[in-house]
Amino acid sequence: MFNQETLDKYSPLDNKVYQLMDDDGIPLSKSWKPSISKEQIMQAYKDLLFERTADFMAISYQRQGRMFTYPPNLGQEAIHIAAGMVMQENDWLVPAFRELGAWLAKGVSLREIFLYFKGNEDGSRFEKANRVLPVAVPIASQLVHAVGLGYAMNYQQEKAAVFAFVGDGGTSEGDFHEALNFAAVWNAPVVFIIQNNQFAISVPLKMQTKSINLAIKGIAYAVPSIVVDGNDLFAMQEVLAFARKHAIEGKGPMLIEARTFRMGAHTTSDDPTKYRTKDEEEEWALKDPLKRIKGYITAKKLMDFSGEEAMVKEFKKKIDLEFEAAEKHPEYPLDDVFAYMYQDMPSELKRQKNAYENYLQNKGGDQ
Amino acid sequence: MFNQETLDKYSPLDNKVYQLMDDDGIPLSKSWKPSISKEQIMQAYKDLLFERTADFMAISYQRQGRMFTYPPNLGQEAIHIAAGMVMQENDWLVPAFRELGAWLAKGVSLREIFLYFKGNEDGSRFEKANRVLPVAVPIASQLVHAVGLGYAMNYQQEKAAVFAFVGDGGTSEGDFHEALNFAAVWNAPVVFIIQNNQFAISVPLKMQTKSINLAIKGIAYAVPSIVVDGNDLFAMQEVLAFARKHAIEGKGPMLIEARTFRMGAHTTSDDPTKYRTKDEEEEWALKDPLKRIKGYITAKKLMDFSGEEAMVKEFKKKIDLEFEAAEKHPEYPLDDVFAYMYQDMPSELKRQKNAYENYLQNKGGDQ
Amino acid sequence: MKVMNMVQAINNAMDTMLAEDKSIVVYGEDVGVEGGVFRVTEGLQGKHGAERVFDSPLAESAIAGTALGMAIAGLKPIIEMQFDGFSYPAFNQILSHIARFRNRTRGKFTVPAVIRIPYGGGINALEHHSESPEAYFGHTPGLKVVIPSTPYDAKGLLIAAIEDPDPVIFMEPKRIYRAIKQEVPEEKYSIPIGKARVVNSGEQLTIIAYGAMIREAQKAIVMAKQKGWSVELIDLRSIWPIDRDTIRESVRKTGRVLIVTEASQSYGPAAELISIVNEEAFLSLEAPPTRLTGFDTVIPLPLGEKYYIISPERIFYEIEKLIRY
Amino acid sequence: MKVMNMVQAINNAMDTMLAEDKSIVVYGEDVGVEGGVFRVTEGLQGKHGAERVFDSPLAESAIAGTALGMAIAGLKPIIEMQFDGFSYPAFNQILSHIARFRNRTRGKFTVPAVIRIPYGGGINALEHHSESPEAYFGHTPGLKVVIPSTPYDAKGLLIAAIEDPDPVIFMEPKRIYRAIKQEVPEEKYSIPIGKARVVNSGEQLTIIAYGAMIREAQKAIVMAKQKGWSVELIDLRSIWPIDRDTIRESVRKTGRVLIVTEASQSYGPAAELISIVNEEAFLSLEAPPTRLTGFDTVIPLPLGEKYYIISPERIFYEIEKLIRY
Ligand SMILES: Cc1ncc(C[n+]2csc(CCOP(=O)(O)OP(=O)(O)O)c2C)c(N)n1
Ligand SMILES: Cc1ncc(C[n+]2csc(CCOP(=O)(O)OP(=O)(O)O)c2C)c(N)n1
Ligand SMILES: [Mg+2]
Ligand SMILES: [Mg+2]
Repeated sequence: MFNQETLDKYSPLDNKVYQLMDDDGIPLSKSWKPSISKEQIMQAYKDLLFERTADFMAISYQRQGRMFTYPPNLGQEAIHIAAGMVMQENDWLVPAFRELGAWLAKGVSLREIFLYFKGNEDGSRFEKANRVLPVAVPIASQLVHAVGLGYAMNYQQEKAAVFAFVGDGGTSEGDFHEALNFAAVWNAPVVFIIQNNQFAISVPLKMQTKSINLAIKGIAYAVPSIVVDGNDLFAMQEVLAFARKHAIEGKGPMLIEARTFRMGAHTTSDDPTKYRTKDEEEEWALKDPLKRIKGYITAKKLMDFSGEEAMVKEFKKKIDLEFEAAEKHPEYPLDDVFAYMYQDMPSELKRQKNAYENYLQNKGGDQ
Repeated sequence: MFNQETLDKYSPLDNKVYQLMDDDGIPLSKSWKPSISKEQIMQAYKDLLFERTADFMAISYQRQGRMFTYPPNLGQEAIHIAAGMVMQENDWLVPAFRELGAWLAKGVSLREIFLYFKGNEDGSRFEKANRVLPVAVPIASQLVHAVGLGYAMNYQQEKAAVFAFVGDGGTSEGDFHEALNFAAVWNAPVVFIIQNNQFAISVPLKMQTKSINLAIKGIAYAVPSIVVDGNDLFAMQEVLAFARKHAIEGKGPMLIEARTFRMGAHTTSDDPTKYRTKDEEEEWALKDPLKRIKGYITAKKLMDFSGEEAMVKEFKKKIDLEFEAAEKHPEYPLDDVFAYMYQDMPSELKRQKNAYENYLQNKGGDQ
Repeated sequence: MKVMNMVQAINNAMDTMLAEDKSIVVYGEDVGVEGGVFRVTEGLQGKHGAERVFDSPLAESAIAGTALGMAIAGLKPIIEMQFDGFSYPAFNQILSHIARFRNRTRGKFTVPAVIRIPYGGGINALEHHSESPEAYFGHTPGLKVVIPSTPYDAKGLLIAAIEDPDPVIFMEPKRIYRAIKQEVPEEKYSIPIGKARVVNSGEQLTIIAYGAMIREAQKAIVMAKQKGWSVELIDLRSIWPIDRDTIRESVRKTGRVLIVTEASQSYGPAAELISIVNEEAFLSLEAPPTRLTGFDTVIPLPLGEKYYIISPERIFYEIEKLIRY
Repeated sequence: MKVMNMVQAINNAMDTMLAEDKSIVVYGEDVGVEGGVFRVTEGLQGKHGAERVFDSPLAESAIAGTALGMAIAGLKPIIEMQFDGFSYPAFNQILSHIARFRNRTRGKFTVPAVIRIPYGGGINALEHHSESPEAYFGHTPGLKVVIPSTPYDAKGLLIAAIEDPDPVIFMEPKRIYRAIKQEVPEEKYSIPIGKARVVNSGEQLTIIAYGAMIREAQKAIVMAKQKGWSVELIDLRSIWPIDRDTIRESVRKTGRVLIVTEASQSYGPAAELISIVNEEAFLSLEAPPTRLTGFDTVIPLPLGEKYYIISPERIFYEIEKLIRY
């Protein structure tokens, strides 16, 4: 199991990837045993399958014109599911925008996620989820928020960690740098997770940075850092669990590069064939995180997958219900444009709202 | 002499300082020989003494109320003089604001520097100096300019390097990160020099970052980096000369942490006794770069210093002349507020200028 | 002549200038291989090489700041901010440096760079993809700020921006990127920066607008015409400098003025235009100069956007109020 | 009552609130040990501890962004941007996040942070140390922007800002930090944000100003009084929201209005005020509402600053023109 000793021996300069299973889900070491129970493994498999199903459905809703832009998670789910297993109720989740499974694990409903991507801020209210920040669109800007949360956890003497996500592209932004540095200086309990999916829209990693990996960037701040196989659910789970412990024990931030691949498009308006090869895609398909966890389960004979089709059907029904609930969400009222800008609506906003209402009232039938 | 092999063997992770002389100017290794001539050493000593004298004079002009804020260079001069020796006519100098000797070496006149700190933009026109950017006040923002210059040097196939300065505090800004990363990806011929003078105004280095040194930050970008004794003129000269060669040979950027100490105040409006101890100051006084180069010269019997007083007198006269020239600079005309905003003054600016001129004309005698 | 939409016209302008002037480089996020998320730079890398048209790492402050360095060294960078809302990380570089280097160095160093920014709402986008930040730039001395409303203008103004010796913020109303098709000459031409265009001449009221609002205003004017009202429409084209002459002439004639901008109201672009109207035509005013603008709110996500974005109906409603004043 | 200058009043406000509310933290560059470059936070670290009053690394984007995180977690951060010109690197965090988190999350997460910014010219400073960026903030939905002109107001407004459930940009006219001394209560009091103050009542003309310009306007009004002219002076105090009621009432009475701001002209704060005057009192106007502002130039270095900064004489000159209109 990943522990302090493993970390102490690890250096990102060696450019090694922390990995527990091979591409087929067979453990690399005979002596290794999962640190999670069989039930948890089965649950993780189901959650991953659910995320993937929801993701596919989302894309198809989008294609049907029932939703706007949507960023697919395909291929990166193990990271999200592992984070979901590790995060506790009082931990904070600070997402970028491609962490579907992690949001769900924290209690965000699919209905809300769909609602958000349909274009309604109500989808970011997260009625039942605590301590989840909304999608952060401006790349890397969320990382400094995470550090502020971390400072507050220390200040309030709460034993809680902050899980902050960013993409490989995001590591180029100034806010990435400032966040890591502040987190280190403040000893903030933040677990930074880079989802290195090899691309920032069309820009490949090698045009993003010259460094041999992204975990290496932690050295600049004296933040312990590690490259993990992001498609290896076990490896991710172990490292994240360790990082959480590290954080809440007052040992400060960690930086985790989860190496993965965006198997789908950047968003539903993107066409990856413009900038990457089929070969590359096929190579990474071999490392599909779902395939790998299924390989493990099969090898260990934990279950057979005869029920999978039925389960997916079940999932789809549930997902459809959530989507329909999002579609049935009340019409966006004019009020909502103004109501949430400030706690008490300033008279200037009332004035502007009134003017609009007067227009609506007076424009009559002919326009 | 510092060469590729020295660099290859060096790792900032070891936290070693590249240093050639001890605190008294005695070479640390018997086999080491300066790579610059005696004449150059003597000239460097004189330049350093000149910088220091000009700096003291500047502070006294400021105290006399003849100049506004001024940032003293005391203790950091070896870095500037070494850079001055290394930079060639076609190299670019991208200063922060505490590099007096380097500006002078590139041909900026003291008159201009005084004029600038007296509060006139004319001081940044640099009439005889080529390829020197003006003082950059917003911390670290200049570093990305340097990278743009570097890109242009590559694009135009010029064999020229860009020498870009920043302080220890400046390494915390996002622009530091973005600049280093862009420089690496673009293989830009930029020599980044961090003047680590231990403080950012009142904030000590240990509150600025948790990393053991600042050169280490180069690892994040695969930019070769090194900690150099910034008060050791020889060490600085060797490393900078190497970095320039590295750059113009197409090997890309380097990052040099010049470890030094700001012996004076942050600016003439700062009082360091509020935030640092006498002990600290006295410890660093032992490493005074002027003292050390004089120690070397004395040990090697290159000259005696009997003429120093006369030389300083000479310097003072010259400096006074430059200052007086700055004081005699024509009064700031109204035109200059408007004339340089655009190449052709837009009619809107003409209108605003006219309105002001009308006011001047019409206000009459009684107001 | 070839018929082009605005994307094609802008692409063509860059293509034309890249071919003519070797000092021009084009870069930003995804502008190289991908040809830009709106395909505005499509094909340019293939034609002019990856040293001249290329992807940068994902960092707007550096994109802007390096452009300044390049410009000082004699290049003419055209950079892209991928969306309006992502120009904010570059503000310090734009406001503190790009806008000021000429003045700071008394003309020794200049920054003939162009910063392209697709802007504005109406495309059903995520947050930060629908902003109208032109007032921030307009309030920043040292910049010129240009916004075309047609493919023809887009090409001519972009070429003028590229040839301008000073930095130009070139804002592209993404909502009409592909909405208007027009004959656009394939050869080089330019339209002077700072000159407004009278789109429609009229007698009773002046509408001042720019960008995507021109098309909406035109629709409203058709409606007004049915009522027998004669409305003049000025396309500002340049947000700074502003063509006071054209505004003055028009408002002195009509006595009534309506400013239409998508940007939010307080301290927004419309306020400046109202001030200019007061300064230039106070005595001619027969009704209060009026502004129809975005609210002082964040522009809502797609499902709420309809309230925020100004429709021809709302413009017509204000026209009517002003005419009947 | 104790006599305080503005630095002392602001310090006292923070001291008072730090003592009362353990969720308040104060940080920024040099605000801890040093007590701030203007000594505004002097003594606070000693009194309230280094966990509550502290120096941060040198990075404005992170200073602002971490404040958002803290605020969401229940703290009340008061952060300092060391000078006006150094708030620009924090723009993305302020504009895209701090101003919007409440709206984005439909009220779930709120940002009761205060961003203190010493601003404005007149102190013979280097470049970037004399800026008036209030219009950038005023144009940003989701922020409140407050500017005091006296020690008394400074304390009362800062306490209101700290207690405000939404983010407040608190801009401090550094030029008058120590210029005005006034009796200031040592106990807690607050002044509502959004309410202007009539500094001087008069009949013939209304001057609207704020910050350091109030004192200059007062001097001009003394000059005007000698001519027998009666001038009303409104201290806006709050840049957003703007107190339309006070403006309306005054301009309807006087019919003449002069706006005085140090910020540059185009798309600047004065334009908004002129628009409001048009909207609220068009029919009462007897002369064109006029603005006296900084130029559309970078504020010059100290030796040229005299041209840019508005003197009582220039205000008087405009008063005279308006009165004689
Ligand atoms: C500040 C900023 N600049 C540009 C964009 C436009 N944009 C959206 S996603 C993206 C690429 C992000 O790449 P990465 O960080 O690797 O995350 P991924 O999409 O691969 O998950 C870009 C450039 C943005 N959202 N924010
Ligand atoms: C963006 C920005 N923030 C704040 C300041 C104010 N300031 C001027 S110098 C300074 C400290 C700089 O420290 P360092 O980089 O170590 O350089 P040094 O002064 O020690 O040479 C600060 C905070 C500034 N000039 N620019
Ligand atoms: Mg990516
Ligand atoms: Mg320093």
